[in-house]
Parts: sequence; C-alpha cells; structure tokens
Amino acid sequence: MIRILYFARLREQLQTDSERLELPADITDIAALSRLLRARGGVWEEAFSGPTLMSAVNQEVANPDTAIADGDEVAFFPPVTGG
Amino acid sequence: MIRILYFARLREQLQTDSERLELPADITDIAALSRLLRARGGVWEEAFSGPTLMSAVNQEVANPDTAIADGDEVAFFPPVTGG
Amino acid sequence: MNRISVQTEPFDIAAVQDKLRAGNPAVGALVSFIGLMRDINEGDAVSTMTLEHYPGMTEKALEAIVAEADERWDLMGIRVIHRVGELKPQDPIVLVAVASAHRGEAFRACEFIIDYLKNRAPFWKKERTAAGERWVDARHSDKEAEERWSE
Amino acid sequence: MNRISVQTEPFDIAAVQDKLRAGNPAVGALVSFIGLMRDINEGDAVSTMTLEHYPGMTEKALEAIVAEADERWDLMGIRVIHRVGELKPQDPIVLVAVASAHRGEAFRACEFIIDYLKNRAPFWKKERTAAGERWVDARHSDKEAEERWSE
Repeated sequence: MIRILYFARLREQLQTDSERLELPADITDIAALSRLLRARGGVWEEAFSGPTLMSAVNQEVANPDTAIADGDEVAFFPPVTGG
Repeated sequence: MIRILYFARLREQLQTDSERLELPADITDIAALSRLLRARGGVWEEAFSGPTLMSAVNQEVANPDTAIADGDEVAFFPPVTGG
Repeated sequence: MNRISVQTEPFDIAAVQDKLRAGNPAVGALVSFIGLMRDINEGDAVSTMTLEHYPGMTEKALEAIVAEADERWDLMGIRVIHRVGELKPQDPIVLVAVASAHRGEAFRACEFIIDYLKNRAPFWKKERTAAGERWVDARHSDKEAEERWSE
Repeated sequence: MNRISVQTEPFDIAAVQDKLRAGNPAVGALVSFIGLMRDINEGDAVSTMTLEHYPGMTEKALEAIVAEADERWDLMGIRVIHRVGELKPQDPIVLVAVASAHRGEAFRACEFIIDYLKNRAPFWKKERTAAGERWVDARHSDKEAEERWSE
C-alpha cells in the first residue's frame, strides 16, 4: 500500500487530494506509476499526459526514475510557484 | 585662488585639513598640482610620492589629467573605506 | 533558533533581522530579501491570493535549501519565513535573511536561497481576479535563475 | 523622499523598508543590505571606530551612484543611509534598500550600490585597538567587486 497526494491545480482537476493504492508488483518507479494512473482515462489521462507534472517520494523531489516501494508517500503536483 | 582639502590619514600626516593657494599659471591639472605640493619636501614629499592618493575637483572624483582652474575646490585623500 | 518557518501569520521583518545579528559582533553583513504580493499579474488586477503548500515536504525542502547555502558559503545565520493561506496585495509573502562576515557571501547565499525556493519548495499560488480564480503558472525565468547556480 | 542620508544618528531599518513599499502594490521585491561594525579587523580586537567623510562630496557621490543604479535597472525605490562619527561593534554603518517589481533587478541594484559606495564615496574609517588608533586600509577585494559591474 502506498499513499498518493495531489496538490493545487492537479488536485482540483482530479477532484481528489489523496488516495491509498495497493502497489502492483510491476510498478517500481514514478514513470510506471504515472502510466498506471494515466490508464484510468478521462481527467487522469489528461493530467498525466502533460510533460510538466512534478513528483515527490517521501517528501523529496523525485524524477521518472525514482524508485517507489510499499509504504511510500508519493505526491504529484504542478510546477511550484512559491516565493 | 583655489581651496585644497586634505582628509583622513593624509590630513594627519600633513597636519592640516585645508589651505588656500594662488594657482600658478603653469598648474592646470591634478598631476601638476601634486608635483607642486610634493616639491614642498618633508611630509609633503612623502605624502605625494605614493601611488595611492585619490583626488577630487569640485567634489567629483578626479584623475591626474583632470583640469583645475581658479576658484576650484580640490581635495586629496587616501583610498576610501566606507560602507 | 529555527531557521525556517511556514506560517499563516504575518512575520516581523525587523525582529528577524535584529535576531540574526544580535550578540554576534563578527557579523559584518546582513542581506534580506522580502517578496511581496503585487496587485497586478499577467496584466490583470489581483484582489487576493491563496498559497497552498505540501505540509511536511515544504519544511524539508526549505531545510535542504538552507543547508546547501550554509555549506556553499561561510555564513553566520540564515532565516527563511514563508506565508501560506490567504494574502492581499502588499503583504509580504517570503523573507530570506542571511548574516555573514562579508557582503559577497551574504548576497550570494540570499539570492541562491530564493532562487532555489522558487523552483523546489512545494508552494502554489492561486489568485483571484475579476474573471474568477486561477492558478499562477511557473515562470521560465525562475528556472533559469536556479540554473545559474550549477554553472 | 530623500534617497540618501549621511548622519551621525542611528537609523531605523524597519521604517526605511516599510516606507519603500508602503502604498505601492506594484513592488514585488525588496532587497536590503546592512553593513555592521565588526569587533575584529585584521586579526585585532576593535573597540570603537570613527567614520570621517567629505561633507558635500559624500552626498554628491551617493546621489550619483543611486542615479546610476536607477538608470541601469527598473526600480521603484532606493534608499541609502550611511553613518559617520563614532561607532561601536554591532552598530549598523550603512543601509542600502532597493524596491522593484522583480527580485533580479533589486538584487543587482542593491549590490551595485554598495560595491560602488565602497570605492567611490569619500568615507574613511579609523579604528581603535589595544595598540592605539589606526586608519583602515582599502581592500583590494572591494576594487574587484566594483570592476565586475563594468564587464
């Protein structure tokens, strides 16, 4: 089981701020998880097809190659705009 | 007649903060005035032989070529150390 | 003293600056950056702004940025405060203050921290205009500003 | 509002910063540099410092530096205050505060002003140590800092 968080514009687009997901055995990195979420179709396909989403694993900035494992906290969000 | 001001370490070295000087006809720039003052000998020769004095004419930073004329306010001082 | 804070309350700029130098006569330079909410963005009047963030990750990201600055330069104190929640034009959004013996290091570190914060700390701005609410887009210039530091 | 001041009295950093942004919601960035008296210089403990200047020229030099910064960058406010007379360790010596729409210009202008001030404004520091009084020598690094701006 992993926890996935969604923020800002993405949160509104998906109409959810978080979920728990049983991690399939073949999903071992951010790129694979993104493909899995995109395959849900509809707004998910839209949101995860763009090139600009950022991600984090256990609250550290991740990239498509970053590994994920059971128990992780994963987050997806648009480019940040603080400061 | 010009007015000459001396500041900081130079003022202490010369033991004067200012003087009025009838400008000789052949003294037309800072370099010539420096030579004239150096020629006084003693502490004047010491002070005006170093390469590091700065100067100003009418309160604007000058260089050896800067022209001087009757009525000007000329200043000599060590490199500045504010801020 | 905490070096980073994420808070809904306004912050006291003068108190932060005083604290960074108080009692340390080796501090010769204090550089501060204050980022303020503007009333115009992309040509439209903005009445209020809401700052969302990722609690937990935000603090980690700011700590990491501050730690990197502290490692790159010889500093005597760093303080970063970022507001979240609802803001109005003229409200300070972020304060980055850096103390050092000499000004060069304080300037470099202060600008490094705000450049990295803009690109790495999980904050998102949503602004309200006459036409409704909209999310602020990331600026390409911010990415370029960050990339200077790895040259 | 005066943009430059040379004064014996301490200055109110917070009041200056507030004034630079008050009533102008187009200001997005405020960068401040505060230079402070350190208690050690060239390895020796310094108990007090006296700042001499060239009245008249000092103000002209600061005005010229501020005018040049204002021309080079797109700014919304500049304030420079420099103390003269007797100072003690931890006393602020100089404040340079710059307001702008965006941070890059405020950072550049603030550092430009202090770099130029260090090399062009007629101030001289004399410090008192256990061994007596001595004039502070100009730093080669300050000259190099100024020269960066003409590249």
